[in-house]
Parts: sequence; C-alpha cells; structure tokens
Amino acid sequence: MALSGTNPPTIRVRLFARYAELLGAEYLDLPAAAETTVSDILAHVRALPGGAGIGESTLIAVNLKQAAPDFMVMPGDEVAVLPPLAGG
Amino acid sequence: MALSGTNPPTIRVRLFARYAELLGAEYLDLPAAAETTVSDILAHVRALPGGAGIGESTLIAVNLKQAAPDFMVMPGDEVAVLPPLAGG
Amino acid sequence: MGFLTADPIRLETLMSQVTAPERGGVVTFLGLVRNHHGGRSVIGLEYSAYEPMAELVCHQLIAETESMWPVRAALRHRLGRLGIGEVAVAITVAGHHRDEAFTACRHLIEELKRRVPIWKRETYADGTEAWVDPTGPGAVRSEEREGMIPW
Amino acid sequence: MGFLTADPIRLETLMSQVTAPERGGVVTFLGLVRNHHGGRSVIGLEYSAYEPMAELVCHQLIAETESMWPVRAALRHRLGRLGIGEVAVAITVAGHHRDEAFTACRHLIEELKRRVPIWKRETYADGTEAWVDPTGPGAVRSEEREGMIPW
Repeated sequence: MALSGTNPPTIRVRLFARYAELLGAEYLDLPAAAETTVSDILAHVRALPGGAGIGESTLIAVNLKQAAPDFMVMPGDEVAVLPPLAGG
Repeated sequence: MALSGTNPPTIRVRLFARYAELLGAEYLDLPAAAETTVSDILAHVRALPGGAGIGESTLIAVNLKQAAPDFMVMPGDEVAVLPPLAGG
Repeated sequence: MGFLTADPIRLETLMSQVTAPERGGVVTFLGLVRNHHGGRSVIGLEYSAYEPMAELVCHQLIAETESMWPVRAALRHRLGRLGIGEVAVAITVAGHHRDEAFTACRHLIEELKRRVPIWKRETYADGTEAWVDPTGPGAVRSEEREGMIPW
Repeated sequence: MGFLTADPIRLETLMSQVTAPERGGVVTFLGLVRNHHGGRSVIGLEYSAYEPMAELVCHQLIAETESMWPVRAALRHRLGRLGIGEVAVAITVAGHHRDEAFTACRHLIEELKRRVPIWKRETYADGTEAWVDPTGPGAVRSEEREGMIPW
C-alpha cells in the first residue's frame, strides 16, 4: 500500500484501564494496511498475549467517536479500545 | 355553657397573609359556644367585614392540624384560617 | 424545629445533615426567587408562615419521606424579605443510590408546596404588590389542590 | 473543555455557571465515593479517562440536554485518587421551573454513565483492588448497556 507523505504509516491503538493492564501497554502502533476495519483491529488486539480478556463486543472509538465494526480505519487514525465504562 | 376553670373561655382564630389583610386583624378571640364546628367558625369569619374574600372551601387547621368542616372546636383551641399555600 | 429561617440558607449545612460514607447519591433542589411570575416583572418578595404548624408539617414530611425510601433528607425554607436569585427553599436528599434520592427529593418539594402553610407576597417592578395564589384565576390549578389536603 | 478535573469539585462554581434571575429551579446531583460496593468494603478509588473523548462527550451531553429542555446545565467529573465521601461527579441544572430541571439532571447523570469513557479502580479494606465493571457478572446489567451506545 502506498501511503501519502502527510499521513503517518501507522494506526495508533490506545488501551485503557483493565485492557491496558491485560496487554501491559497503553498503546500499540499497528502498521496501516489497506481495507482495515474496526473489527480487524479488535481481532488483532484480542489475539495478542493478554488480549483474550477483551470482550468480542467491546466498544471502539475512532478519532474520539464511537465506530461500528465495519468502519474503515485510515493511517493516522487513533483507535481506542474501551473497557466497560464506569464513570459517575 | 359551663366552662371548667382550666380552659380559657374563648377560641382563638388566627388569620394569615391575605386573610389578615382582608379582615384587618391577625387574630380574633371568639366566645366559646357549645357544639361549635370548624364550619361554624369559618361562617362566622366570612360574615365579618372583609370576610367575603375568604373562600367557602378554605382550609382550616385546629391546633396545628388540618380539620374537616364537621370537626368540633373546644374552648382554648387555636383555629387557623389558611389562605392558598404558596411556599417553595 | 428549625426548618424555617430568616437567615440565608447554607447548603453545606443541609448536606452535612444527610451525607454519610454509605450514601453515594445526593440530590438537591433549590428554589430561587425568579425575576418574573405570571408575565409580571418581580423585584422581590416576602414569605410569611403559620410558623408552628409549618415546622410541624416539615417535620412530618421529612419523617414520611425517610420512611418511604432508604434516604436521609433535610430542608430549609426562608421567611421574610428576599431579593431576586436568593435561595427560598432548599431540599437535600442522600441515598445509597441515585434513583431513590431523585424520587424522594422530588416528592419532598411537591409535598412542601401542597402542605406547608407558607405565603408569598410579591413586589413588582411597577411598585405594586400581591399575594401569590397558586390556585387562583390565571394560575396553573392543580387537581391536587382542590378540597382536602391529604395530611 | 474542563469537565474533568483532578481537583476537588466546587459546587458554587457549577451553580454560578447555570443560575440566572429568570431561572427559579436548580437541581443538583452529587455522586460521592461510597464505602461499599457489591458487598465489599471500599476504602478508596481511582478514576481514569480517555480524556479528549470524555471532554468531547461531556460537551455533547450538555449541548444535547440544553436543546431538549429550556435549561442551563453544568457538570464536573473527578479524575485520580479519591477518598470515601469525596464528590466524584457533580451535575447542576437550572430551569425556569423545577420539572424540567429534575428531568434534565436525571437525564445527564444517566447518559454520563452510559457514554463518557471513564474508568474506576476500587481499593478494598482487605488491600485488594479491582476495576469496576458495571456490565459484568454480579453487577446489575442494564439492557441499555448491551451493544452499541447510541451516540
């Protein structure tokens, strides 16, 4: 895949709270592949050591907005994997 | 009617807010008569100068508790004629 | 006693009466003096009460509320002259959970308005004054205000 | 921005953001840190957030609430370590009348819990710690938490 010079060549995946503990990281930089969806990213993260504790229906946000499983992720996007919310 | 020495021989009627203004008094001491009911007291007050502005279904409290029209009032009781409530 | 006060209401005092380490939800209602009522411009008002009865009914309201829900509740109502924006009534309810605190707080303000013998005289921008009658012509008449108050 | 704070929440600040001479009803919800949860004795907790998204969603919640009812609303949520009894979240809503203020305040706390990316780690009296999962086994599972959040 040819990347434009203005986009970084990776997708940053952010992990929080219990998920950051499970994977031992607060973020991962994944190489940007063509036709990558939100569910591709989630499947990738769940396959990592410790990733099995992340639920299949975990909420994902792309660039601060919740995104459906078939949402296309672009190079330079920030993808956040959100554990069950517990504010309030 | 023979009154016992420990009871005052009157019934104190208290007036508040708009009703006190209408009658130009904050209280009236009525002679205690036998078989006096709450509605007797209300009728008496409504017949006084200015009393026509007091509604027929005005709430009455006897000794700090709301009392029904047929409640018997005793010498020494405090009868309050309550304008429409406007707290809060 | 002490539900009626001539002094400004301090919310912290009410809060400290109801909060505790096991109660996580606190709902507070404040009624402030508004600058308008029934289309008229209000510049101030004066509250008066049948004080011993008002204190008694407030006491009953608190006891009743605390028996209906697992909460602690506190309330204060101002008497005397108030300016625009001043706190006229404050109700604070603390419960283990928010649901019961919201419900009980709402119950208390509605019952206070229905049952506590307090009266309000408004002063308008044109210099006139009037006793407020929530049941009167031009007011929103509540079905519940008709007839006997269910004490 | 500024809905999240590491410092103690000052209720007066929120109140001053929403009150105005024409608004007579002010409803405030405070969520305090409780000393118990799920049958366990809690001695403290720590909140963390996906901060830029949490700020954005809080902003959207306020805008949405102010478009649904004629009210002004303010909110704050603490981050970091909190002790028992501290204010974790505060929501204040002011309206012309109490009905809309109660409804909008309730709406805001429910939506905040459903939509703002904040997490809570509790510390228990036995020294253990755990991430709180309101959707997990043993928790009261809300239908609304299933599947997609309706952003």
